[in-house]
Amino acid sequence: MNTRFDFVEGKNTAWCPGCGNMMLLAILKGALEELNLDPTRVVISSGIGQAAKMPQYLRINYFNGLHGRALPVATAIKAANPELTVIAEGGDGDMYGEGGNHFLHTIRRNPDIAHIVHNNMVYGLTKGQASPTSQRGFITPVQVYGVASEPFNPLTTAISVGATFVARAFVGNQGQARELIKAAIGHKGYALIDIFDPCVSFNKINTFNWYKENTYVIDASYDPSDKAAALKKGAEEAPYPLGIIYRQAEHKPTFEEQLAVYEKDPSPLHRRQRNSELLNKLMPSE
Amino acid sequence: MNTRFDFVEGKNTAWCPGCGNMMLLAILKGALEELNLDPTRVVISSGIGQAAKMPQYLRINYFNGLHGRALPVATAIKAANPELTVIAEGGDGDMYGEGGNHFLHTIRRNPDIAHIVHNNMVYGLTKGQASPTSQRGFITPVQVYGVASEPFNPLTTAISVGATFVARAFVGNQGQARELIKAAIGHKGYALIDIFDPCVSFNKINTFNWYKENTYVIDASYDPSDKAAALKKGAEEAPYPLGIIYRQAEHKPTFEEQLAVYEKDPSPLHRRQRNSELLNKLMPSE
Amino acid sequence: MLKDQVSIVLSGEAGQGLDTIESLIIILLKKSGFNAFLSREFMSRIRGGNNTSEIRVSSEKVHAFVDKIDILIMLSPQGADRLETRLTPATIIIGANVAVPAKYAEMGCRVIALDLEEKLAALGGSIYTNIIVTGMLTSLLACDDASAQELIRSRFKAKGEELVNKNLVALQQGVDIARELDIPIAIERDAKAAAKTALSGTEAIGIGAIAGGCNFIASYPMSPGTGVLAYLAKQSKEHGIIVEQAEDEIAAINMMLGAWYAGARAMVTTSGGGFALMTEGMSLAGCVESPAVIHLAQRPGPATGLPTRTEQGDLNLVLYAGQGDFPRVIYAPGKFDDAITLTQKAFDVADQFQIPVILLTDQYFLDSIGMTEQIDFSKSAIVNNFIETTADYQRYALTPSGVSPRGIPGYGKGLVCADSDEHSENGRITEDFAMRVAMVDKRMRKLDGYKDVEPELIGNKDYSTLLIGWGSTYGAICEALKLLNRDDIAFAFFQQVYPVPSSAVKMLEQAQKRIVIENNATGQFGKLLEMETLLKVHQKILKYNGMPFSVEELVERILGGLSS
Amino acid sequence: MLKDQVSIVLSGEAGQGLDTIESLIIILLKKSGFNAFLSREFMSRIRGGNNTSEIRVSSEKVHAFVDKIDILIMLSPQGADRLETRLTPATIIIGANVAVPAKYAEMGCRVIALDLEEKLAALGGSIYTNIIVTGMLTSLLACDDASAQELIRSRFKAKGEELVNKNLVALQQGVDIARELDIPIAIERDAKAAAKTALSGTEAIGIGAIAGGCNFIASYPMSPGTGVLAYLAKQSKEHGIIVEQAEDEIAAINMMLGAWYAGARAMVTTSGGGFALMTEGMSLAGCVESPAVIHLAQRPGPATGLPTRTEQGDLNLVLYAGQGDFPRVIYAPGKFDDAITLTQKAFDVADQFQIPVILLTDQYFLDSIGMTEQIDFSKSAIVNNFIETTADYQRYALTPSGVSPRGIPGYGKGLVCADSDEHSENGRITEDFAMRVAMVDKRMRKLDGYKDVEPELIGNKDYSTLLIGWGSTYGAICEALKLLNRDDIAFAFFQQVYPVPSSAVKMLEQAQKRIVIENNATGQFGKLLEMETLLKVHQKILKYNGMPFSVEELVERILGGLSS
Ligand SMILES: Cc1ncc(C[n+]2csc(CCOP(=O)(O)OP(=O)(O)O)c2C)c(N)n1
Ligand SMILES: Cc1ncc(C[n+]2csc(CCOP(=O)(O)OP(=O)(O)O)c2C)c(N)n1
Ligand code: SF4
Ligand code: SF4
Ligand SMILES: [Mg+2]
Ligand SMILES: [Mg+2]
Repeated sequence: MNTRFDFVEGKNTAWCPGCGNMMLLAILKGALEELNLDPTRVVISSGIGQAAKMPQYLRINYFNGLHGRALPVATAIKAANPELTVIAEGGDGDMYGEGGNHFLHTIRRNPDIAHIVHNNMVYGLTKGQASPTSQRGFITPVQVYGVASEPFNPLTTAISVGATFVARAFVGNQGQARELIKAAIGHKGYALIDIFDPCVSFNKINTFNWYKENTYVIDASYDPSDKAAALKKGAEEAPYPLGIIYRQAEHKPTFEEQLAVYEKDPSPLHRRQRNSELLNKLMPSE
Repeated sequence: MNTRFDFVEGKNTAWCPGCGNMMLLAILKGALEELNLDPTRVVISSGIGQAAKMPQYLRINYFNGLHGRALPVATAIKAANPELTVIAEGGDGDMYGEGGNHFLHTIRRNPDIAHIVHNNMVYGLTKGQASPTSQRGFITPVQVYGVASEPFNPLTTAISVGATFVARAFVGNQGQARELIKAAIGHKGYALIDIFDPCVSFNKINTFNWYKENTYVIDASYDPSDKAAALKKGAEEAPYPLGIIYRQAEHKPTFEEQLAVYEKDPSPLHRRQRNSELLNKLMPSE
Repeated sequence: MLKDQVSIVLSGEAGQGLDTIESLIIILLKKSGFNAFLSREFMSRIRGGNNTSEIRVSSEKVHAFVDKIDILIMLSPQGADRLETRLTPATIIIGANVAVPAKYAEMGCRVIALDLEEKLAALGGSIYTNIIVTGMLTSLLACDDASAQELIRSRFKAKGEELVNKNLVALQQGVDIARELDIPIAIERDAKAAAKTALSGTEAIGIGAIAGGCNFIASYPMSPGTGVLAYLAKQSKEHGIIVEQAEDEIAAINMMLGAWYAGARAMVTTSGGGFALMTEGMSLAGCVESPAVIHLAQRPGPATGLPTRTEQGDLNLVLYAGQGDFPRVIYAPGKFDDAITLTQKAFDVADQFQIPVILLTDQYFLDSIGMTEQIDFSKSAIVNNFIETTADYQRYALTPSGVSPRGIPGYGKGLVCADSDEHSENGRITEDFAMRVAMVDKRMRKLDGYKDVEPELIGNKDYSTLLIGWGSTYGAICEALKLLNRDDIAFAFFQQVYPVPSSAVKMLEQAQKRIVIENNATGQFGKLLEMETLLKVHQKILKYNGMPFSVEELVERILGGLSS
Repeated sequence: MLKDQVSIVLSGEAGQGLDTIESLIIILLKKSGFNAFLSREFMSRIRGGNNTSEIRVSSEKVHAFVDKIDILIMLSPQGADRLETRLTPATIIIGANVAVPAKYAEMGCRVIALDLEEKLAALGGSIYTNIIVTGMLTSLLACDDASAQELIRSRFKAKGEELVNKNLVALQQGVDIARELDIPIAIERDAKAAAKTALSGTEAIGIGAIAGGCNFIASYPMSPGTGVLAYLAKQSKEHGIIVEQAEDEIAAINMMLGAWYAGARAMVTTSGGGFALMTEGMSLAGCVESPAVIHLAQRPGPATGLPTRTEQGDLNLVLYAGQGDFPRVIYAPGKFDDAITLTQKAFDVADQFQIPVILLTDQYFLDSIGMTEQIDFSKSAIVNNFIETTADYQRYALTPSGVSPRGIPGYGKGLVCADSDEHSENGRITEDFAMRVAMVDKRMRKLDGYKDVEPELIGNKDYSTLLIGWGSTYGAICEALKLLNRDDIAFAFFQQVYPVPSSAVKMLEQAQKRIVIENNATGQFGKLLEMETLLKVHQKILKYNGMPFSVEELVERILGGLSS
């Protein structure tokens, strides 16, 4: 499918042949296209990692910043200009490891951004160390006797911290993944979508087939607005549920909606002028 | 009560008269005393803040490090010498704000440490800004129009991330608080105890009386080993439950238990010797 | 008779509300047409301990801390011995309902022990002590009674008529008490003083930021940098500023960069330890070529150090923070009007050259209050340097100046691709060796077009000895120079500490003896000058106990150095 | 006939397994008694792109990268044009089942296009190309056939008999192919080479750490620093090392400090961006007076920069990282045996003086493989500097040396109170001004007792021109110096870059012309020398495109500089 987000120069990606990111690139382009967005009005804030290279291969605005720091950047972009569609994107290491603190506090703020995390259960770019989502026993050049820590569950954590949209996708289920990304972008407020996305080079355990065999699509009868049920659903392991795990029924005020600067004037900061008269009053002579 | 942990020189604390930390000091001393611990074999790793000053007023070993960083320090101390009793202590800003990422990943590691967090819903030492646990609408010199973010719930978050002991105490309920601290220290593995602890100078909303009126002691019939129930219990607000919210029934291997270095030899690192013979083999001549 | 100037020290505990007295008396002094300067030192605690404030009133402009205490007003018995070395037999000590240690009388001081018990009981408690003392100061310093009453009224208005009246009574009691004490002070008024604004260093930075068009601040609280965050929060609605308390300093600097990227004018405020955590973010600003304004309020390190004290120990830190080479500018204002204009300029320079600009202040500077000339900001417009992009926009277009026109997303037809990896002109990752070199060279030449804020030379132009200072030591060195009254000595004051301004070499070369004066342990700026000029600094006058230099101390140490 | 030395370059894609060839051939060369040096450059990707490895074999010791390519073996058609400038008409180009661009033949190169299709099909796939090439190298370089077979056997043993045999066949095919090519190479063997160890810079740091008693490492992966973490992980059980991947670099450095506090000997490994996040932790080490060993593997910045390339751009960063003043030591080894001994020493110095010690390496250094003299570690015992505490133990006892005996918790009767706030001798918070000064002075004088690792002078003692280098440029500068063959030029090599060693001034003073050679954009070490010696550096030879200096390039640029 040709989309207005195709970046021709970047046809040749730095990803390995067969990498899940390639599928995700197509899925994301499709979602953006179907949402009918204007590339010049969308920004991707990404970190560093294979996942975080995503915007390099899109015709889109981006801020490709530091490993782990895409969320604060995205929050500020959306706050400074609420007219933009803002996506934060990166890997499991990027977002849950180095960036774990921002993960918690961005959820608490609830900016209107979509948060796309490529979860390959490994550090791809740095050649195969464990990530926070790596499973117990996973052997790597650093975890030579296997991972000993509890794998991080981004879904239940996000729900516990107050996220109002939490979903899980798998690049092998393209249609659903595209719809979930669309729903996440459409959601008013912070929306997490954790996407299973195999790394063919460094994760020989959690392969495409492994994900295929260890996931299932959530039944249509499931009510994602039931928080207690969502916490249970999100905690399920092998098979992992795919779909919207939690979506709060009521709207929760977003970060931008609560900013005093937009109370009377919705225009983004860059269209505003300093008020010299008010400023002069800060130096009263009496 | 006189205890072997009394630090005479430090009788005069830097805390405000009426500060909850004063009560907590007494409670902690009582708990340590009743556990019959040897002060030279206990270490407190603390951050920076009013809460984090705690070890200054105890006859105890301490590493009073950086704001937000007590947990990695504590983890390493326990790992390097599992014979020590290790406590990490600090405030809600210290542990859930600046130190939020360590909070998540320390739980995943499950070192055998007790984690004591003084929760006064405010930044005391820096004079009254909002903390992650400050309630919506709380007005401060920085949050001039009131806190707009969702308050952080350390209890459900810790459970979601895999903690096996999670408790909430209130300094106004001294007996229970002491018992909970004892239980946390006694627990094999990471144990969180979040303690309501009023700041008389900067939190005029969540006062001693407020906490008193907005908390209740969990009924003895409650089964803390039921995770789903614990997630519900931990999510309760005003009145907040006091007691053990969650305690996993089965033992979960601790960080130290899984370290290869202790497989055959339990002695702490400082009693070991470099093996020159093995070392020479790292430079083979053929 | 105290004629040219007087130094009054208030000594109390944290939580006693010295700041109430301070904030009232400083405005009162200004309204009454006096030059005044107030400096504060306090312990890292919220209640108790011993804090002091020094109020200097002078017929001439004054902007420095002195050791000498003419009048000591004790509001608490705590820590009086800390002040002992600053007392002389001429010192008058007033115990405001506090017993003054006997030894002070023995030292020859005039001791006045006021028993306020009855008065306070009648008024309704010891909190009225502050207003009684304010009344005493009003009278002692010959301030306007009417202005004082006016001030009390507006301060307590919100709390109701009864409280206003009680405080007016307390004020009058203080006035009456002081009148009977017969303490002769006769400072001349300065016609210009009344037209000035009384403000603190913190407020100066805050006003400068708003003047610079700041409309976004993200920060994590850390003394002594938090004040600027609170000031901007207070002004946020009126001036349209987004104020966010970040979860940590890393988030703060990344938010700032995101905000600039999206078209805001953003800053962070912090202290050394917080800035340390921003080190990687500094480098990010360097690579993505983002404007950035960073206020670093120094306090003594290393690590947590002395959280509420003062030092100039973080110059080296900001000079080189961030992996790799990239340009930056560092300002260190010495007086409050400069703090305003330099902060404003910081935004412009950051925006124009797309670089981080750092403002270095310290606890002493921020917590002092002084009189500042008014500024008419309508004369300095904000020029937003971003452009409307065209479809073929390239964020990192190679230009002769090294500066590429800065687009922002959503304004124009182009894409704005900011990249922390090495990139080509369009912002996409590259590993091309030639492009890498071109990008490094581009970034490094950006400052070629920057015009230095040259050092100020104070004193005789025919100097052979040159005192060198930067930042908050300005006032004390100026005053010491005046007292030294020698025409072989001058003072070179650097408010731009990096890059070392172009005229520095000449200024330094002329001197046979170069003396740096710094509030740190190693003479960091002296070292920088030596590196950049290869001219030796002959002597260092350093102080690092957490307190600022006093004027007297400087006079003594400069003289001591000259004779050695 | 290539007699003294030959430079063979392998060119392939990421994921093709060049490292298989590298690791086999380097051991084979060593076993066969050759001096060899292998250096690598690669793109930031896991598959595809173009990576190359240069294998130099020489009759004399060799430790540098050269531009010149005698034999180019292409394993992929990708990126061949990147190498064009390094080819001469004398270059032999072998396409290993890859079409060689026609223009190379036109340039006069001898082009050998090998069609391996059939062989590979028979063997079972293209993965055997690597072993065929290894066989070719075995023959070309006149290595021991038997040793080669032996190596193949042990390498593939675990994968079963069949695979061993197939690989042996592939090896032999390579040997046969090369024999027929008639490429005359006749490097002399070096009797000493066979007794050496072939190891990489990464392994050298790892071995040095274990030699220094390292039993704890916490780090977050970051190229090119991760290798040391992986090396210690591999050795962890045998050598009793706790290895933990931290959630971020901040956790890593705090874990390291916690580990030292509890009696471990700990380190971190990282790169510039990761170190940036450790800045506050550095200051913490300074204040709590903890030993700390930090390995910083440099790569080009700012920010993410060029993640897999090389640079020496983080010297300034480590020099001043951390708020406030406190002492530190920085080493930058230039060859692998020094890397081992300096890393070992880093632990001892850190422990003895209770300071952070930084090891500065870079991608080029770490990823290169060379031959190193064996070291007998039984001769250097570990001295743990902690003491058994008594009941009245004071962690920060003021001593003439500034170093206080270091206790650890749980060993002895005392309490060990480490404090990041300013503290008194027992480690409790203080705001006492005199104690503050005493503690700053104590910390700052600790290095008075430290003995510098003096710079090495290479070349004629009567030099008038002095080349100055540090870290990984060592080998290339040495070789360039030799080629220049002039007795007016010498080379001062600094492996201790900070503090600037005491003998530097003298060494620098003697020269009329001082030339720094640095793999960065601004000449950071040159600046440091100027600051510390006030002696001007006359010229800078800098490179910052992400590649190391080649020997030829240095010769040319040094000569160019001399004539200017
Ligand atoms: C501060 C910092 N630390 C470490 C790195 C090195 N680094 C780059 S990507 C990465 C992890 C990649 O894993 P993940 O985020 O899961 O992305 P993936 O490559 O698997 O898609 C790391 C550790 C860095 N760039 N910056
Ligand atoms: C890196 C860093 N950032 C900020 C600070 C300033 N700081 C000291 S304590 C504190 C917060 C105190 O709040 P909390 O942790 O809740 O402890 P409390 O004082 O309320 O007990 C802050 C922000 C610091 N010391 N270091
Ligand atoms: S290493 Fe893994 S994540 Fe990275 S590009 Fe290759 S397959 Fe994808
Ligand atoms: S400010 Fe609050 S937390 Fe701090 S000592 Fe005072 S009452 Fe306690
Ligand atoms: Mg990953
Ligand atoms: Mg708190």
